[in-house]
Amino acid sequence: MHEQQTATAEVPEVKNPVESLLRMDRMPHIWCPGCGIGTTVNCFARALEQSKVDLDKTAIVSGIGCTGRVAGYLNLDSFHTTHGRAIPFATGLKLANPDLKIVVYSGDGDLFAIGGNHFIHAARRNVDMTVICVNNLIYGMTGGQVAPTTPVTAKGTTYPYGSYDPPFNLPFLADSSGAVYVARWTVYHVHHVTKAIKEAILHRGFSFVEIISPCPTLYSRRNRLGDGLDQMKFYQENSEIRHGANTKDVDIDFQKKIIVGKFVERERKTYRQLMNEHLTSVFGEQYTKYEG
Amino acid sequence: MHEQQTATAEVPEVKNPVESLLRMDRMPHIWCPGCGIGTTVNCFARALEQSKVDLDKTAIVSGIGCTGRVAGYLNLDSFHTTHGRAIPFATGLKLANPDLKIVVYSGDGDLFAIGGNHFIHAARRNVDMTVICVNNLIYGMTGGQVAPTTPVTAKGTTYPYGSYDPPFNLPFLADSSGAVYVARWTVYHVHHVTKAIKEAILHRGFSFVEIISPCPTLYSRRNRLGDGLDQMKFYQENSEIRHGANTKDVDIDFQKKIIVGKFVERERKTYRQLMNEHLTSVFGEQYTKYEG
Amino acid sequence: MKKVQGTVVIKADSCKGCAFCVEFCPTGALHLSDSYNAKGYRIPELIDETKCTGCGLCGLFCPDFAIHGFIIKKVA
Amino acid sequence: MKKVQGTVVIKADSCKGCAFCVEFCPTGALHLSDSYNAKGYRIPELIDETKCTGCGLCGLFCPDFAIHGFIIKKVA
Amino acid sequence: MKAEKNAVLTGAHFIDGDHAACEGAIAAGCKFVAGYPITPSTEVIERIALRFPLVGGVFIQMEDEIASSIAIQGAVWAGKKAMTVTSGPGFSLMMEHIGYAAITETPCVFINVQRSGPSTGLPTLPAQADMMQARWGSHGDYEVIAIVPNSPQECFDLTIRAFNLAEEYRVPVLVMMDECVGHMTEKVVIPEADQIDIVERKFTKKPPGEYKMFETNESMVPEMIKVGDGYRMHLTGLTHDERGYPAMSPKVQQKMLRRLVDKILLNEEKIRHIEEDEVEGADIVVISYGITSRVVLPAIKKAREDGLKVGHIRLLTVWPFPEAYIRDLAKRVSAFVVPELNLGQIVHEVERCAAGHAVTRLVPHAGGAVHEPVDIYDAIKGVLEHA
Amino acid sequence: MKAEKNAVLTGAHFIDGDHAACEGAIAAGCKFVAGYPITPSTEVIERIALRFPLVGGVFIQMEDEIASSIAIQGAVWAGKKAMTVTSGPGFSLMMEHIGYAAITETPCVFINVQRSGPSTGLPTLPAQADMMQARWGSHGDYEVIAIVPNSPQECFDLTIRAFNLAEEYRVPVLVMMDECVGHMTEKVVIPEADQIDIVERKFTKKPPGEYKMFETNESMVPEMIKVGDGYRMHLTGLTHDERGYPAMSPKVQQKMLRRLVDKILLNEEKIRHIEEDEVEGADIVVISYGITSRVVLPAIKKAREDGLKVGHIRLLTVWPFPEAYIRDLAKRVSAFVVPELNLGQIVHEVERCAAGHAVTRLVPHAGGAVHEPVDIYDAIKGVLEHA
Amino acid sequence: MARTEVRIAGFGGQGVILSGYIFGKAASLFDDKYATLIQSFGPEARGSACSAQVIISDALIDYPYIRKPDINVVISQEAYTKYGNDLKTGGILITEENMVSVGNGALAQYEHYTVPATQIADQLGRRIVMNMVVVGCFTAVTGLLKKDAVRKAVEDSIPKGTEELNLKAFEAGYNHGLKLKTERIGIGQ
Amino acid sequence: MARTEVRIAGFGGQGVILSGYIFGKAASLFDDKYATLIQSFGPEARGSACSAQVIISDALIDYPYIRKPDINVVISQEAYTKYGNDLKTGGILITEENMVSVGNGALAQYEHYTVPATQIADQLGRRIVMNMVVVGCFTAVTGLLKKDAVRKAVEDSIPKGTEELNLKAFEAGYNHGLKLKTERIGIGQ
Ligand SMILES: Cc1ncc(C[n+]2csc(CCOP(=O)(O)OP(=O)(O)O)c2C)c(N)n1
Ligand SMILES: Cc1ncc(C[n+]2csc(CCOP(=O)(O)OP(=O)(O)O)c2C)c(N)n1
Ligand code: SF4
Ligand code: SF4
Ligand code: SF4
Ligand code: SF4
Ligand code: SF4
Ligand code: SF4
Ligand SMILES: [Mg+2]
Ligand SMILES: [Mg+2]
Repeated sequence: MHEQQTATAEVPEVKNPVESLLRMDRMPHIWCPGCGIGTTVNCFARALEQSKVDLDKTAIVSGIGCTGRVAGYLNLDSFHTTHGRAIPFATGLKLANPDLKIVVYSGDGDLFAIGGNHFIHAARRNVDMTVICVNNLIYGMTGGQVAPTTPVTAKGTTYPYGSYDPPFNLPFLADSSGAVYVARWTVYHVHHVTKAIKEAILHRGFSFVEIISPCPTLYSRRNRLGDGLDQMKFYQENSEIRHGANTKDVDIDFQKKIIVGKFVERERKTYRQLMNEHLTSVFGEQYTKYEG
Repeated sequence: MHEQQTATAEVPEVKNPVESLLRMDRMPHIWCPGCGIGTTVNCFARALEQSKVDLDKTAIVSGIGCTGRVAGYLNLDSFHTTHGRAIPFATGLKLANPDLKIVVYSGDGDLFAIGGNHFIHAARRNVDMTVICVNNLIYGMTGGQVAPTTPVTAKGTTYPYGSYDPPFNLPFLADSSGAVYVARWTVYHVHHVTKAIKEAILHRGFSFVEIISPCPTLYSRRNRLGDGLDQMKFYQENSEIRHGANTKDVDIDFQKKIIVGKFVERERKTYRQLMNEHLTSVFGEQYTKYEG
Repeated sequence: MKKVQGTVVIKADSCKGCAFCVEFCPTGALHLSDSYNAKGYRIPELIDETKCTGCGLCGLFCPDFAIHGFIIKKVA
Repeated sequence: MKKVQGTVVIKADSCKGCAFCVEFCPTGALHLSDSYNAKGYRIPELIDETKCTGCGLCGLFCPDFAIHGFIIKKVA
Repeated sequence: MKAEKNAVLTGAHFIDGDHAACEGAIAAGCKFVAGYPITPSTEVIERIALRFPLVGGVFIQMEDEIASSIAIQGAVWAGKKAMTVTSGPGFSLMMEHIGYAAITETPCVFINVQRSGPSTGLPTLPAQADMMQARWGSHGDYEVIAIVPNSPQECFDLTIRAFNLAEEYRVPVLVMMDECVGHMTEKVVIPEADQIDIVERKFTKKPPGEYKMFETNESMVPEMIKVGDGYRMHLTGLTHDERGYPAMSPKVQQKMLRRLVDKILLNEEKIRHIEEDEVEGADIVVISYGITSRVVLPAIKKAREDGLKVGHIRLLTVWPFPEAYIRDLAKRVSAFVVPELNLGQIVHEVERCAAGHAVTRLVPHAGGAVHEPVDIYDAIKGVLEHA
Repeated sequence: MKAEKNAVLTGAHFIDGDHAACEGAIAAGCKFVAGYPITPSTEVIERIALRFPLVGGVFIQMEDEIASSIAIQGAVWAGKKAMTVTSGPGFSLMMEHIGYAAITETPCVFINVQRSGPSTGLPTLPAQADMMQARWGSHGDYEVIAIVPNSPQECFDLTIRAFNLAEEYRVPVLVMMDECVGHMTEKVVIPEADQIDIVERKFTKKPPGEYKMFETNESMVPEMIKVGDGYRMHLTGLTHDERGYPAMSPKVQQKMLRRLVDKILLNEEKIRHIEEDEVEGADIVVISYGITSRVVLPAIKKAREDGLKVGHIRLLTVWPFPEAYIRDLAKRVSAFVVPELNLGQIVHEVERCAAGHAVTRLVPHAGGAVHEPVDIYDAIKGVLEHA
Repeated sequence: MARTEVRIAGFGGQGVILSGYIFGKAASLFDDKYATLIQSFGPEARGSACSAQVIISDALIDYPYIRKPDINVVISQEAYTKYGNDLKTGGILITEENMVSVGNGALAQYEHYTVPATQIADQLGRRIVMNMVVVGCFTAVTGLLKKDAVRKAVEDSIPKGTEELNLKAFEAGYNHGLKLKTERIGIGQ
Repeated sequence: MARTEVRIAGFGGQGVILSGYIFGKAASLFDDKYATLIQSFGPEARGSACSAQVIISDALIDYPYIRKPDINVVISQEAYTKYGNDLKTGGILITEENMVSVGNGALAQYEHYTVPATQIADQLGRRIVMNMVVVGCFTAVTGLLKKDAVRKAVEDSIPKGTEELNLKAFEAGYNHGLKLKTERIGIGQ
């Protein structure tokens, strides 16, 4: 109703391409001004489109958090589960219907604090799914507590004098647990993010895309880093693309250089492949896969 | 009462050195014939003695499992907690009284299945404790189900046709999570185990010793690998000592070569050091450490 | 130089004034206008219609799905 | 050659006959005897007292804390 | 619908309760089991692991019970029937996800083979001390169905019933076995597949545009869909409206919660599963469930021989509690005797519903064994003396 | 013992319930807090994190609630007073460790700021629907103490009481706040340190050889020790004997469990914390707790103005339930009206104890807000009409 | 004074909650009254409408939420849309002059004051103290709380070093309010 | 036949549970009786004493545990120490001849049979079938179950390919038992 058409009159009505993937009846979304989560959704939408997967057979699973709300805004079969449990839910979904494409889309706290065990186990098993982590280095939804990704010295409400709790190096953890595709980008890298998500979705097995993202309301404000745009510019200036970097070397320090790139890309049989091959070798014809 | 003195009469009564560290009133223990857990206790007892730590200030924390019973047999302040939760219990113990030496002693399932998240988080934080994992490649206490360490094709009751669930590489996981000392030995390597435990205890920070151990009753029997002694001989013949090996390369395959050695030894400040230094830098004199 | 002519559609109501679009438009075609929307945010507008190539980057950046750019005609 | 003379003490009741001690005694001083303990396990014994160096390895290996070796005298 | 022929192990078997429950699940059409070993329930998943490759099911041993209890819900939304199996400590870890299943109305089955607690307790010995936990263990208000078998045969039969009720009411159904029943081996007769009634999932016939996730008619139970069918569904553990979208208001909460609770409580009579023995005309009625319902029998027999008019009610479904039934009965008898392998759980409900009309006497037991029948006998004999 | 001077923030403050609870904990001598953020409880740990470096406490944000709820128990055995703080979903995850604290008799405090459920529900809105979970949420039999404040001032006062009771009875004490009280800012008066009574841990005076972990006298509460004092203690969640060693028999179970339960239930009268208002001579008694105990006041006032004889009982300690008290009262009044921010929890206990002597009427509320006083008023007016 | 219900509504970052906090603190710590402050939480509130509810009373406050405010302070347009009209008849409505356009609806049933708080704050040099201007205005027009008590509460609630600026803003608001009040009395009765 | 309580006790690995299983199966599947088998579990049992309890009855079995067995089968010394003496007066005690020494206690109150099961099994070539010898002996001396039913249960319960050996062991045990029984009848009555 307040729609303001800046474009000239003769312009054909072209829809924002992300809209077909959104539940427009749920807009506006809850995210703050300058929050990076919405931008990742743009990238995700394009990646999904480019990957040509069947959208009716694509499910998205989120945990709880600001990022956890992504599932609810996407016009796909979508699940807003419990805090930290998106991955085991997705494991059930995938194993019960192998035809589905499964994307887990959640926050750094959700996936790596309370959910850390599920992450490493699903990676170990190589369950075929893509995990997208919007890493804003903080707990957004609950109001800015430190996450296991918060850089040392950065402030969160639970470490108000600055954190002294050393964070995970997520790509290294993913790598050591067995993920077959591991990439990190920042929200500034919209094209790279899009490409990485597309590659991750098309790469069979457990793939992981970490997206460093601004949380202006909580992380940036408390740490006097300006607004979302300031963080975006920081990413622009301080990211170093280093494809194939040893995941050991990609730690993130407070407001220091961020190594981004595609770090791991390898082939491993998925849990389901292993299962089917093994049980076929044991039972031959008798083995009854499910029709799922 | 059935005590059989094979030694000649003139022999002075020399006590088994492990006994002073055992609750003899709880012997005999529950472990099966040929089970390796008892042997690790011998090594632990010697290591503790050699390390000269104050035994009255040493606490041992176990989870649940056959190995979890270790705490109950050791004549130290000892805790038999809940399944998977030895590490967070130990974290509370250590942070609340920094003068204590803390050893977590538990099984592979306990520490890495249900307890995996606590392991990686405590390693990340570098809480000063030593984690000893008796890795028998199986769930002993509950009767031989696969663990996240069970090699592919090995049988467990829950993967009765052979496992197709790829296991963790524990040293790699420990390394990527931030452990400062990481070693793996088998129960056959009694001297190395002793030394590793001693080093781990004396190395400040989160240290990890994996001990591959026979479970004749469940793992070996179901997999037709003979008894405990057969497994010990297998370790003898198939272990390769490779100190400083890249933890990436130390996967364990079913009845294949086992790479053992000291893989990681590095310095990182402990959680408590970081905390005290940081808060002192913020508050100076005003910072009140606890008297713990 | 410029091969195509583009433009943008802005949903002023959705905009939260983050200026991502403005900052990262490769041709500098946008600026934050002086008008506020109902929520009190300054919304972007095209400074110069001819600068826009319709590359769509503004829409890819916009976290509020409030803007999108597209090509309206080829310029020979 | 042998500089010391050792021996072992065995708690027959605790032994579970795993033979770790026998197998890994560096001097082959032990063997599993033909006598069973109350639980039905064959227990080890010294084959030859003079072979034992009291190195204690049997005790380090024994998962049941049922044996331990020690030095009784130096042999010049 | 009838059971799938090639999945049902028709015939007479000498198997334990855990194995029987496994066969019940398979007969009921269960195709996905996620579990984590724990005594004394492990035999259920061990047998599942043996049998599933031959009947088209997938078993996965998850990293813990939390993962197991949510993985099954993923599988349900992929269109499968699914369950998980555990015992006390694992059951405690599943509490959050019982709540999630309740609010999302995800039909699924939880088997809890009760052992003696609290905490690690006596892992290999029986108790019935998770009965209140089954009803109240997750935060917030909700209702579940809990059923309690007393023999391997019933482990088979009632596990099928559990799956059927789960589909009928879209609710988590808890099979509250105990170590004694789980580890007891008896004859179990498995009928022909075509003799076994199976409740199919009620998938909607509405097309995507018209269907709403939580729209209901009088039945109070919404129709289901599954992932991949083009409905682009959304499911959330937040308070949600008929579309399944989060709607953060007390009004929506009231509407949603009321239906979640009413669909069970108002159907209590239909769900009710009770066995009565000589209840009409009884002075004293023994109320029992699970293994205890066998242990009371010698005591009741003896008391009857003494001339007492003793009736017996066996609750095969404990939750929803047969409130109306007990209220009514309380007016016609003098006393209830309630033996439980706990220090007093279901007896609270009995006493509440007795409302002073009938004396209510607990016969407690700390667990680790079953009652001595003589203790129950003494309670029957004594209940009216001090009343 | 009195509180530590430099820890107590003496004076009048305008703070919310969460912050007040934090100050209560600090005043009570709490020196270790492990927590995991969750609305609406997070403010408690946030303030702890701010305050602890200055009062010699250690706060750690753990990886989840499971870890938090066991880390505090480690800290207790290291000799500290410790607590964790959470809300519904996190509380569900803590259930296993409430049982562990109960069986190991580890004194510790759990704060649960109740929000509306089940599952994620309405995270920022109040409810009182975890009340039964507080009592029954872990597997097996056990007893806890649960206390319920209705204002920031009480959040302060009762958190101190919680720590004191935990030490007195060696039991986990649950402070069952709710979102409304937690997020409500009011005046809180913090007395001088020397006006605050603190129960110290009862460390044994016996030397290592003589001391047994779980030996008790009539008090039923064993003396404690701590790690590092040379006792070489052993603690287990298995059923254990007086030495603390696992002892796997029904007999030991009976002895251990009976004491765990009796040390609370037989001391109920001592633990009891009730406020009465015009109960003598009342026809109708309103029973309330927590925020609801404020919401009922206008309704009661109005009903009294109408000439009804309405009494009011406020339960500041809900568990152990004041069974004897209510049983006795039921005989002297005509009706109980029980408003709760749930669909019926504590009302079950009231109704049970009323035993038909007094009509018992629930005034339910699905949560997300508090009652309209008029609904409570209507219930008071109507309760005797259809009785 | 009986129970008085106050709502302050605006959007995140405007200092709405702090304003409510100051009223409550003034009443309960410095003015011998009871006060209960409740803030509306909710993830839906991120960056959009937010509000504080303050109840001030001479007696213990039982029911803790406001039903129909006696006083409504509105400082954003969105908040006005949401809350502008649920005031008690005869209640006091205070709006920010430049942020809120009340349209030409009939506001006759309210005692309506507008305060150009943003403008005044800008003149003082920092827009961030806009809320203190509002607090001052509130104090003057409602007369609910002693001026001194509110001043003290302001001093007690703001970051150290900012006292002067904040108190200036408070006084400016107060003076503006006093003027309005006087005018109104002139006009109204 | 009323309720008959049987205990089989030995140590892990001796096939104690399987023996109990065979009795129960024979009774309930092949002999028109009711049977309930319960095995003692417990971590404490790892590698040491273990036992199976079987109740066999013509009627539905209510109380599922045994109180005082009518029949006690004991095949290890440790088990004998633990369970040897809690048999009902007049009950049947079967012990393995070489594994169990009953001492020279007064066993007069029991009907006592010994079977050199290990020896017989060794003669058959595999000690592992010792338990089948015991099962056979039990069948003969107790007369509780039809021989055919037990044979069928044996066939039905053992790994495929081992039928011949197991049945041989069963028969050997049965014959031994029959001999003892005959002798006893000769002696006793
Ligand atoms: C069991 C449980 N514990 C805690 C919470 C509270 N909680 C909700 S979201 C969240 C963390 C969110 O952080 P993150 O995953 O990084 O997501 P973000 O909001 O930053 O996108 C927490 C702790 C919860 N909902 N459930
Ligand atoms: C919450 C919970 N889940 C499951 C169990 C059952 N359980 C006890 S020990 C164990 C695994 C033991 O394996 P491991 O840690 O490898 O120890 P081991 O016995 O092999 O030494 C399990 C699953 C439990 N006690 N608690
Ligand atoms: S709080 Fe942070 S992460 Fe959450 S919506 Fe706002 S900016 Fe984004
Ligand atoms: S079951 Fe395995 S791990 Fe456990 S005591 Fe026996 S041999 Fe050892
Ligand atoms: S479409 Fe491209 S050129 Fe046009 S405004 Fe957007 S970013 Fe700039
Ligand atoms: S990126 Fe979107 S929200 Fe941000 S200023 Fe541009 S249009 Fe507005
Ligand atoms: S002490 Fe050494 S030499 Fe002697 S028996 Fe033992 S291992 Fe052999
Ligand atoms: S190692 Fe120990 S248990 Fe094994 S045979 Fe030797 S003495 Fe016996
Ligand atoms: Mg985050
Ligand atoms: Mg193991």
